[in-house]
Amino acid sequence: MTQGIYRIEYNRRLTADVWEMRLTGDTGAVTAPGQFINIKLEGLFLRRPISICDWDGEGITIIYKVVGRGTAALSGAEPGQDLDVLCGLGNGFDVSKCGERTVVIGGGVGVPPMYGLAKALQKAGKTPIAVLGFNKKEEIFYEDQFRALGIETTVTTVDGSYGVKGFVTDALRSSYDYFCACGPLPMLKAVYNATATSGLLSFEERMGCGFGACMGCSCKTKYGNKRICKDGPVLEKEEIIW
Amino acid sequence: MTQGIYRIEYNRRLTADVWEMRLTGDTGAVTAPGQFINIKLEGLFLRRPISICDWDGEGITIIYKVVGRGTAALSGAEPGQDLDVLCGLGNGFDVSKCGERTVVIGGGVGVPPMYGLAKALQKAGKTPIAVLGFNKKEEIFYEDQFRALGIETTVTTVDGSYGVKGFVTDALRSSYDYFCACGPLPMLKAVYNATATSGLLSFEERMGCGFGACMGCSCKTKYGNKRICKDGPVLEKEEIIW
Amino acid sequence: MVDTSVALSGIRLDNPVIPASGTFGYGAEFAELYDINCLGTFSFKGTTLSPRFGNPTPRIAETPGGMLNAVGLQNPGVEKVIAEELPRLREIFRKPVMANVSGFSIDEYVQTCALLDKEEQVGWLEVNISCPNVHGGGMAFGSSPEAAAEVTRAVKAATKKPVYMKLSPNVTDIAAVARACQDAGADGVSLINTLLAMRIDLKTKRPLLANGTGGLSGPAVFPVAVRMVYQVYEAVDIPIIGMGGVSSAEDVIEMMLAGAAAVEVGAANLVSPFVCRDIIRDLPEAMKKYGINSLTEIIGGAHHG
Amino acid sequence: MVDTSVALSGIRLDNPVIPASGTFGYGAEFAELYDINCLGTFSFKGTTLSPRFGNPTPRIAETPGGMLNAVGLQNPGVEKVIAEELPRLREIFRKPVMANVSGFSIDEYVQTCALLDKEEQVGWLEVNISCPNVHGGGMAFGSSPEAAAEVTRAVKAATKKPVYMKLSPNVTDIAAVARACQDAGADGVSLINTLLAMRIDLKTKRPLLANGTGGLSGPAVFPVAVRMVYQVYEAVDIPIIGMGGVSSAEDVIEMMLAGAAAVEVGAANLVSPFVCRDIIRDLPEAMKKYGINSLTEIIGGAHHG
Ligand SMILES: Cc1cc2nc3c(=O)[nH]c(=O)nc-3n(C[C@H](O)[C@H](O)[C@H](O)COP(=O)(O)OP(=O)(O)OC[C@H]3O[C@@H](n4cnc5c(N)ncnc54)[C@H](O)[C@@H]3O)c2cc1C
Ligand SMILES: Cc1cc2nc3c(=O)[nH]c(=O)nc-3n(C[C@H](O)[C@H](O)[C@H](O)COP(=O)(O)OP(=O)(O)OC[C@H]3O[C@@H](n4cnc5c(N)ncnc54)[C@H](O)[C@@H]3O)c2cc1C
Ligand SMILES: Cc1cc2nc3c(=O)[nH]c(=O)nc-3n(C[C@H](O)[C@H](O)[C@H](O)COP(=O)(O)O)c2cc1C
Ligand SMILES: Cc1cc2nc3c(=O)[nH]c(=O)nc-3n(C[C@H](O)[C@H](O)[C@H](O)COP(=O)(O)O)c2cc1C
Ligand code: FES
Ligand code: FES
Repeated sequence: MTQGIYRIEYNRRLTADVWEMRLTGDTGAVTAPGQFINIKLEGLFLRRPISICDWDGEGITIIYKVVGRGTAALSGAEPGQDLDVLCGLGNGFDVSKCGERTVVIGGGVGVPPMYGLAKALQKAGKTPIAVLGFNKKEEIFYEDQFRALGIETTVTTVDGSYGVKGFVTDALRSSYDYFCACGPLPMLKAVYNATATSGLLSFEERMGCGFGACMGCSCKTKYGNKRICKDGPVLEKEEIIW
Repeated sequence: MTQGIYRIEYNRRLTADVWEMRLTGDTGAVTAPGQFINIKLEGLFLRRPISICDWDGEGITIIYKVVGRGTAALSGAEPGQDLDVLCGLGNGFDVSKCGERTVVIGGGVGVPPMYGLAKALQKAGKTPIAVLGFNKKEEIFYEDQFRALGIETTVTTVDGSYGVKGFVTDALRSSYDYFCACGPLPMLKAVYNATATSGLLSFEERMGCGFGACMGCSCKTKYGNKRICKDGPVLEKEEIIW
Repeated sequence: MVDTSVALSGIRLDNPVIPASGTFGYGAEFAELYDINCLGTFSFKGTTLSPRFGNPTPRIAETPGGMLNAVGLQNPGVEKVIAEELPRLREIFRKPVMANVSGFSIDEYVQTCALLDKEEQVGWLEVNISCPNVHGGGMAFGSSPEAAAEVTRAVKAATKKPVYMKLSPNVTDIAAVARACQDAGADGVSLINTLLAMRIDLKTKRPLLANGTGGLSGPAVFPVAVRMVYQVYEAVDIPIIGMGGVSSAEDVIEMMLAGAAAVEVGAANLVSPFVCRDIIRDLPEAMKKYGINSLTEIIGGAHHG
Repeated sequence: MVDTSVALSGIRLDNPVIPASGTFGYGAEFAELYDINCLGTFSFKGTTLSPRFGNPTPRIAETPGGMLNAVGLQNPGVEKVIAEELPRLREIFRKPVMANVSGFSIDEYVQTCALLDKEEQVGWLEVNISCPNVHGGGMAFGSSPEAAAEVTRAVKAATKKPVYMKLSPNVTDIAAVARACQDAGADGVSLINTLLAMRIDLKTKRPLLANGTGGLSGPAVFPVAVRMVYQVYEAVDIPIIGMGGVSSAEDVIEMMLAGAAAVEVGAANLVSPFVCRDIIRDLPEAMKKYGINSLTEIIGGAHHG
């Protein structure tokens, strides 16, 4: 983990309430897709954790949904502005555990980390496929970016206004040998139940620190107590107690 | 009093720690020189009271010294930035009470309101004279602006590095028929004791609201209890209990 | 159409928003800014039997997310309030007002309340047994259930108006004090007053306030206030007026979910003079956002289910 | 050259800056970030006789100028701390560490302290009788002078290490509790623990924390902490470790002027992981700014003159 000042390169709206932001700064601490950053915002005490969607030597892309004061403030930030960020938090997805044909499953703002993961899987010589779930057509983002990677991509919408009608689990048709998932808890549970293979799931929890110091985000697993922020956010399917 | 958003037109350093800021916005609530504004700053709870140095139909000039977190933040504010301001606070100097040859006495950051007062006295057809006190040459500001009004202006410095050596009271030589003073408490006391005429003195106090609601700034006078923020900051020499 | 009205001891308020005692004077300063008849009501400056200048200055200090005050109950005394302030108030406010009363002995509380009892304009008495800024009185009464009950009983015997006892947060068990007030006949309780606090001036190396300590209020205390309202709601059946750090329509809703039947807004008035008007304006939209049709229905809502 | 060193019960600290229990784990997370040997010492995560998972999540909430936590003393239990954490700590920290201990009965406190008493690396025991986040223990001991004295006496009998009793701010008279601890043999007192507080989620209309209430800490509580340290300083002659909202070198100085012999930094570590290192770096300049040559000399400075 590092603490640093990151400059906003752009901050643009993807859908009604989802934004994409590019931050320029040191990415040396990023070691795996699915890690996250923790952002300090003026006037708010706790930092706000947001997954790394994509990164390179110069900076980081994040995608966030406006849900409260912090994300609202973030959406109002201007290019050129500096943000105090803790970077490279969490374990992230272990690409070496993934199969040749891993399905990456994202739901809503669980989609962003799947993009960086898909790229990392390709880089490791694997052939990921993607299932991206949204509520409705207007809320879809990043489908084109996944397709641009040359990845087989299925989009689901709950109301059927685009792609496959239903949930991500309704689109797990192609054969796959491993899965990685990030999204709301009900989605993770459904994926957990619908998948036959091993896999990795990324969790959310309210955080005090984001780097393992406060025990604010603990959960019980079959392998013992874990801190979502440091020992997670990615857990193995086999260790989850459901 | 009005609450409004004011845009910073410029914010420039006058001396090592004194700044001049011009704010554009509604000045309809300003009724007299010596009134003040109360500025909201991000991350600080209480507003910061600063005297109006000068004003016209388009905006306000203030001069402030950096002494703590609020004034430090103010000095970092950029042109184009907006400030939430309560405008037109306090009674200000009653020009109609002043004599034909009123000496306006300012000490340090007590100088700014004297500038607006001098202009108002001239506008009312009177011939003010000015005594401006500073610690040393490097801390002097606004001497030229007073002279540009065509006003007889004496500058004092405690260390004698410029103008008359000593305190403002050492420069009360020209004849005058009334005085108005603003500056640190010891200066006000000295002026109170050194002057033979009637006069008006402007006071400072730590404020909760700045508009008379909280009783945070009360003082006892011969005319009864007064709130520095609403019944002051300007008091008559005759009512002061010293 | 959402319903923002609530009731306090049989008197209907258009909305639960009440400027808190000591931050709204006797209304005049705010009536210059907006029509204060939009308020549910307001609680006027803490009034005592005799006139008081209060503490020496500085009386105010800034703190992270809040402020300290050590005004020390400056007020013109109950007789002048009745003779001068209330007639002036009649011109600007046509609703029943909440009369905030302080004292240094039970007898003083009783005499002051008895005088205010005769004033038609007074809807409720809010009896402050929790002021941390005056020595030898105020907070001491609010620090033990027995003393609080004693004041309550004495005041109740002196007035027919509904009596709300204003409680101190500087206690181990505020619910016990509230229960004692209820058992002694209080019609309601008001909480919280300020938290006893201090700042030290690094330049002088002495306490910043002339009084040494002062009372902390503002957003910083909000979660403490919510907790105390929540605890008191479980302990009593009389209405609770909740306060402490409230600055937005959302805060009002949170306080009511905790158990407040109405909500006072204090320090926020000092830095945002239009805040109460704005909260009242924002309430209907905030209610819609959270699926609330009637504010009365959500009182104590966080306890159910 | 200014002198930042202070002493706690005969053990010299290079500076008064001590990360507070529960915000610094057993040091490992921060040792990855900077050399933690720059610290005066640190107080490790509240340790109990048996391992504890603590409360269900959510355990954390944001508040204006601060945060709530209801971790509920998650820790691996004293035996594992001694067997695994202390040997690991030896690799990264060569100073005496402060062992923070909690319990649910006097017997538990005693057993845990007796085990830690044997550890050379432990410089002081900080006995937490003030955790608001566990039921049937913790805070109850800190809520009355008698109970606090009882724990103190029992623990003192079980250890030769200096014992600092960590006090709860959720009491009417913290000075009385501190005095009772002193009279029962405590070598010092630590204050404040968190203020009992609550947030309610407007969406679910239920308390935000799974535990209902949580403990408020961070800058919001700073002036309450300063006041309590000031009051306790007048009541006792043993050293006080002051804490609550400290986030800067200036805050450290203010706490020491109020009466603290050393200062803990809690919540600030969570949002600014380098804050303790930075405070230690900034202290000499801040001391010069306010004309302070030796920190030891300013302890309780606000009381004189
Ligand atoms: C590891 C991790 C990765 C995340 N990645 C993303 C992402 O890529 N894109 C995205 O849109 N969101 C992501 N989230 C959720 C995001 O952190 C919250 O939406 C955000 O913190 C809300 O802040 P707010 O101030 O707008 O909301 P408020 O509700 O005002 O926040 C109040 C407090 O609750 C916390 N909080 C609220 N919702 C959540 C939540 N769902 N999870 C954790 N804490 C929460 C906030 O951090 C803050 O401390 C992630 C969360 C975690 C834990
Ligand atoms: C009516 C009035 C007019 C003023 N006009 C000017 C002016 O024209 N130029 C100028 O430089 N200064 C002026 N001051 C003083 C100015 O208000 C303070 O210097 C400023 O508030 C300090 O804020 P800070 O955050 O930098 O300092 P901090 O010390 O961090 O402030 C902490 C708190 O103390 C208050 N405070 C600190 N010093 C003073 C003070 N001297 N008077 C009142 N409150 C104080 C602050 O407002 C704040 O609430 C005036 C004060 C008053 C009351
Ligand atoms: C400047 C000031 C003066 C106050 N005076 C009184 C008072 O006279 N009587 C009283 O009962 N409470 C008084 N209070 C307490 C408030 O009414 C309220 O209980 C407290 O400030 C908490 O609310 P807040 O956080 O919204 O300010 C005063 C508070 C402030 C800030
Ligand atoms: C996440 C968290 C966990 C805590 N755990 C403990 C603990 O285990 N033992 C203890 O004595 N205090 C604990 N505390 C209290 C702190 O040590 C400290 O007393 C309090 O937070 C006030 O300091 P602060 O405002 O600097 O955080 C905890 C505080 C926080 C924020
Ligand atoms: S958030 Fe602090 S340990 Fe995970
Ligand atoms: S500052 Fe509030 S009355 Fe003067």
